[in-house]
Amino acid sequence: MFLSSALLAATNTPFSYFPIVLQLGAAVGFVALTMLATHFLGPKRKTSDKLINFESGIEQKGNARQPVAIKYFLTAILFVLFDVEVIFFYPYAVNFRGLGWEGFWAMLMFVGAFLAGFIYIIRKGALKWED
Amino acid sequence: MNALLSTAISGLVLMFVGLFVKNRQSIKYFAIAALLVAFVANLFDVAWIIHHKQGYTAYEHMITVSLFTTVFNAVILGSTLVYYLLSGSEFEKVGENVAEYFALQFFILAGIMLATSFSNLLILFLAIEIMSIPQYILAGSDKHNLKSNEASLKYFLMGSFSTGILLMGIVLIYGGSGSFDLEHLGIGAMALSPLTLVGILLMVFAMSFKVSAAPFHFWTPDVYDGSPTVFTAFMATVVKAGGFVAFIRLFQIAFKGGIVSPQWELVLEVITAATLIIGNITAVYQQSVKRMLSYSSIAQAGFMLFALLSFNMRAEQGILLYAAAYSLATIGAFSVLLKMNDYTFDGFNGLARKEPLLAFGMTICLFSLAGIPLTAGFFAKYFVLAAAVQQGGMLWLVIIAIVCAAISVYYYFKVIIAMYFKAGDPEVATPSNAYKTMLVITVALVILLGIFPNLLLKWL
Amino acid sequence: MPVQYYIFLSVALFCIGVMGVLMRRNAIIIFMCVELMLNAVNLLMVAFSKMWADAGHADAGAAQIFVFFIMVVAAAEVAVGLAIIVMMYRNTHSVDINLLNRLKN
Amino acid sequence: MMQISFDLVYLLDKVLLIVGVLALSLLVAMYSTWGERKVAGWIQDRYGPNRAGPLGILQPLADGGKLFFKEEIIPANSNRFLFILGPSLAMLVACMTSAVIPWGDVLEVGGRQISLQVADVNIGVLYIFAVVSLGVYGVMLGGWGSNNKFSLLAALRGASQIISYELAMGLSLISLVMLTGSLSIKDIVEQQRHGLWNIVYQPLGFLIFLICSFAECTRTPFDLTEADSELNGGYHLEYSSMKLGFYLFAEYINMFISSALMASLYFGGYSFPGMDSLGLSVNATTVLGFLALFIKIIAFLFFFMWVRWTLPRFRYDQLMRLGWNMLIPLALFNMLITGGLILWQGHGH
Amino acid sequence: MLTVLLILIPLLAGVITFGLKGAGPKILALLSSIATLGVALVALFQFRANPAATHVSAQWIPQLKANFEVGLDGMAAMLCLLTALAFVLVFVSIFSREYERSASFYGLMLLSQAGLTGVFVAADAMLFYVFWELALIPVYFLCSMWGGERRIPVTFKFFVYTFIGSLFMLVGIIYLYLHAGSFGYQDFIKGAAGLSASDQNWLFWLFFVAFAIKMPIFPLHTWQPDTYEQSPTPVTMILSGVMVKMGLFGVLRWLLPVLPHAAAGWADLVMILSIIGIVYASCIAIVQSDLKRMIAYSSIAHIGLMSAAIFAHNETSLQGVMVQMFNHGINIIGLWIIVDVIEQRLGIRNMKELGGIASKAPKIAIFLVVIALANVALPLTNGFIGEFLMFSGVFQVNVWFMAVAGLGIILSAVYMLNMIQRVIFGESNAVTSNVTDLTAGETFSLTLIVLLIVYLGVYPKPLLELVQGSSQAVLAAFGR
Repeated sequence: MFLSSALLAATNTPFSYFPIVLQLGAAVGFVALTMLATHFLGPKRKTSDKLINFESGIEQKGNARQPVAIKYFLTAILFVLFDVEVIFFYPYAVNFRGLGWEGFWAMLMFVGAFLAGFIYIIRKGALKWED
Repeated sequence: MNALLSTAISGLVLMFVGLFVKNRQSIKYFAIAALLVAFVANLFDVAWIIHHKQGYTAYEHMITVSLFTTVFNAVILGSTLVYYLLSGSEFEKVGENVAEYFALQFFILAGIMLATSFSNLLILFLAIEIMSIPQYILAGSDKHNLKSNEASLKYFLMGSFSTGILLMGIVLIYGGSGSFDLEHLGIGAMALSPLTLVGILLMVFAMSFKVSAAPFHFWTPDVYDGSPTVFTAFMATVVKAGGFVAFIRLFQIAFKGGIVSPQWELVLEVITAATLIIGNITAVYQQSVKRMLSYSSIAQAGFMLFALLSFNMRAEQGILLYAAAYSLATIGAFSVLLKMNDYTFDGFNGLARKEPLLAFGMTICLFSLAGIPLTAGFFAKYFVLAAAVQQGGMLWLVIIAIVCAAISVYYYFKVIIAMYFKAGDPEVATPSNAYKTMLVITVALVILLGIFPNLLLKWL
Repeated sequence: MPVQYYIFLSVALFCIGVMGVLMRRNAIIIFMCVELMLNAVNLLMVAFSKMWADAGHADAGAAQIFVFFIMVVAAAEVAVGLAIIVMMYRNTHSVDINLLNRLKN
Repeated sequence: MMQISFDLVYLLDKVLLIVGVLALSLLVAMYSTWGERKVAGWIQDRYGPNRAGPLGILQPLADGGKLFFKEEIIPANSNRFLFILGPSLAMLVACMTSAVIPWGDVLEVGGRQISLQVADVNIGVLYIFAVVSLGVYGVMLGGWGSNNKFSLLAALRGASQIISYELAMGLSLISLVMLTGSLSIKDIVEQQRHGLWNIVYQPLGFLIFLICSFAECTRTPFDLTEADSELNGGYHLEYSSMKLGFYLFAEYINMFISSALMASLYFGGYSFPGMDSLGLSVNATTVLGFLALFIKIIAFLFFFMWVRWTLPRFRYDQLMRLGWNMLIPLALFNMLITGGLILWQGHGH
Repeated sequence: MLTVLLILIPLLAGVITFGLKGAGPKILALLSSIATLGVALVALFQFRANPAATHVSAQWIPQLKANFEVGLDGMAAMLCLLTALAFVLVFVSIFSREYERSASFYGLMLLSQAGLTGVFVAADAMLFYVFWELALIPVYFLCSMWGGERRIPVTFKFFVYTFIGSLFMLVGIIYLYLHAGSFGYQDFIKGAAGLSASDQNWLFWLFFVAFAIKMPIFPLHTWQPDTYEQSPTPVTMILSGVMVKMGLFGVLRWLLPVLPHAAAGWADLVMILSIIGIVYASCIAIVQSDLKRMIAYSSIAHIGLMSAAIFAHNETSLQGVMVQMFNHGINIIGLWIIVDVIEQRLGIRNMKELGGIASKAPKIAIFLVVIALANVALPLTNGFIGEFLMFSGVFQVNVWFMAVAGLGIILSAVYMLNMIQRVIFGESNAVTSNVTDLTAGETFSLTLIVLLIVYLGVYPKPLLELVQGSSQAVLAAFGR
């Protein structure tokens, strides 16, 4: 085996993720097992009425997969952008004592840009859900 | 660098201006003012460099500003100024977000400023992306027009694809050399690792994509044709010139000389020849002037590639002049096109009788594109060809270029023939006096540069 | 692990991406393939960074910074690209790029 | 040979720990459902479950068993694969988050130190974010796969809500990271063990994090994804049997993990005041620590429930406005203040 | 300074003309052309007195070492005079006519005059090239806008031919420039001398193609008859009277002295081509029934002879060419004026439908006969001396060349006399009986031309003296 204890004890080698892989295996096993179990355990008396989608008891109309409000896409897009900006803060946060005031001012500029974009989208009404 | 900061901040400010100012006319004036500020800021840089007789580096050697950089920036900003003055009013016909359009263009300008001064591959990547991403948006800004949507999507997919290739090139070069810094790449001196070689090739391809050189040009006509015309004018001129400078900077500084040059020079020569031939021949068959101009922009790219192949002072002068001449002329031609209702050649029939000034302006611009003497385009072509002849070993390419220049006369003159020699009643928007004045100034600039290219070159 | 493994892996990923872009017809899938290409580059970037750091290069960290920038730019591209695809979808109810040949005529 | 056996022991440790943690999660989740109903009963002045076993203690088992034996219905119009994948993913994600939470300090068995943390990775906080953000797929796939209008709408709402609050959550944690200088949760807990709890330094950050946790778990008052009155049950409208169970369980497990996380990040985790001055053995301290953590978790769980039966549901626009227009700027502000103060105090802590 | 004025007057007048209305353009054009003629005459005398005084040099593009350098020598002075004279003749003879969009018409005419003059005076290759194109573009527009029915494709062909030619020349110029270090004429000669024989050989063709297209020389002549036919006649006069001289001038100024060895090496080939052209064009001219086309082909034949004489490169032939450049210009303009008159009056130019003009319009008849005879180089007309010199020059090189070229003279007599007979004499028909005689302006122009024909025919010495220096300068390059 190549898993020496020194490696396993360290927190910054690929091997420190090994237990996570183990846990993933366990979780997948659990989920799959349960899914199979419920599949075989439950009764199966399917009728076509039972298999149509629920629409509060009225006839089903059309397909559910229609274009939805653009707001949701907008939220997704904004999330992608801002999340990446947030991710940028993390390395800074970890090292920020070392970077001192200089780093702080630099980050302040970054926050400024972040806020500029933020204020812009708010003013632009990208986050208005009332209408 | 001043101009870089100035354009970037102006772009941000413009976004906010759009929130508070509803009068589109004043947004335009604001943009023009911001551009002037950037221009002046750039002049300070020029003055600084001339005074100290040397360039400078900034941001931890991320960018290097030289005289060429700043003069080129001046050309870019100047062309944009002309573009705003000529076509700035057309923005509001595309959609309601006028301020955003201006802001996006300012970001593109900031990208170009980076592209002219990068000295690190990271900045190259950023510059190219900052130039490209706003263009995807501008291409699709006519939201309800399917063609515009399509142009945008196509541009986006192709653009991001080429970005991927560019990045792979960068990372392979990094793998081979251990640095992103152009001057520390040292590829010329080092033994060539296969990583580096593949990297350079990938970068050639990616950059060819960006400047729409054949055979990576196929997206160009569709994108240029589909985009709102007023933005096509911008992407086909200023942005393209910016891309070229990045291309040239990259290959002249990083990959020049040593054992590596022959590896990519042949590839580039073939690309150049293909670009010239395909661009010109296909342009001949176009029925729409807008599409013809798109193909012609490919053809012109072929000429600009000459500057890339020949590393000498003349090539620098050539690309500078070419960028100015080509941008001015194309911007002028597009501004006339914008007044037209029908973009086909037949749509121009009889324009000379109805709007003699428009026809005259268009003619001079087309002359310049075709490289007829006494217009700026002539000396532009002259300089790049002379650079190639001086470099030597590329005479076959020069001959191809000459033949292609002759072919180009055919399709450019088709417009002139339609305007002057054919009868018709074209549908054309009545140009305002301000526009007419500006067109005359543009034409005057084209001719002035055609007679005294020195006005521009003396700065180098 | 030798750096070659990483090179092989990311070149393979990259090629899968390229082939996907060239062969698939669905705009979203093409787009995902592009992202795959970018991430292949990211992977290689980090691998090379480690390689040069082991070789004693002073600024080997630059590649890791580069990865951050690629991520940001990719995010920006995602934002713009999604917007474009949504816009397209709303007008045509399709994301098949074979429909994109109106301009040819 | 020594080497291998040694490592096999390590492996055994980990496997046992993982099984333990998973079992604990499930158990807590199960009994949370019971607890919830009890709390509801208490707050609303009624009994709550009291038939199965004393105090209805066997009720969760009965519920769970029932779900296994219900018919599994997959609507004909749905996308079968996605339909099954949705709840599986939700459950999987819920099970994965616990991997980086330190459940206690080390145990000493046979001269070996066994950490009560499955994996002490140096990016623990980021790991949590990465895994939690996968949770949105469970919601989205379920809603989309069902091909039901209510489900889809609920899923979209849910996804928007989760990703929106993730931003604020991420931002609020940055100030914490600035304070601790580490992303490892174990480190963060250890720092609190030797100093004051982070809640003292980061009250605002904690508040934001707390609110976001509610939103992330789609708990009332942010449970718009399943708003019964308008969406007939939300994204899992079409689900039945254990697949529905998974969604419900996942929610409670998330609640449990959120509580554990909040306890670890802001309330000292397994540490408690005076922990090191008791003079007990390592193992005893660890067990006590674990109990302390568990008490904190229970307290948070109770808080979750308390809120549920107290506050009304937000309107969707209010929800989004709170997330974007309030929490994000607040978190940024908190971050700047924290950074400024720390630097002003001259790198002190 | 006078040399600059020669270019500047038409240039400025041309630009101003675009903005004028009504009769303004016409008048301004005439005045400016007369003024230019005056300046040309003064410049001629200045050149006779002090050649160096005609040189003007100013910095233009220092990066390229391209200067605005102009100056006169005998040949240039003569050709400037011809240009100035030609425009006066044209403007006078069409003065009574109304052109649609006359501002553009006269403006473009004047611009092309500036370009033509510039070509003749330029002593800097870049400048030469620029003027070369400047002369072309206005003519292109003139032909395309005011020409005949097929004008658009025909003129475009003309334009593309010449443009391609000049692009080749441009490559040549670039190449030479890189070796010479500047665009100056003298530097070019020096720079080219250092080139290898093979370089000189292909450079020769780069230049020669451009000039040959302009002249035109067989087989590059195909644009010419169509263009002459379709162009408005005033433009045809300029084209055939002056513009073809650009090609000849180019060879004499920029090809022979710069690349003498290559020129000597290729001389035989060029002469053969030229002579084929003579015979070919003459034969076709005989069978033409369209007046314009016939004259166009006759022009090809004449130019062929001149080109052959140039490449004979001995003093006799060169002097003959230079003199003939002037005389041919005068004669052919005269011919065109008359053709134009006939076409304007009768609306036809098919010789089969013409006839009997002499009885109705004696003045036309007289002028036509005199000019036609000058064109076939009858002794005592101006055409004679040039052709005589050229023949003797060619004879010195190769007697067979001369013999075949001599055939051209005979053939030209055939078609010219044929034309006179068909147009002037014979029965008048329904159309030709309506012919009216010349207007005052036309009479003036034609009288002037006839006077020159006779004067230079009887007393060619001033012309010969004028070009002597130029021909010697060319010969000097060959070491003779």
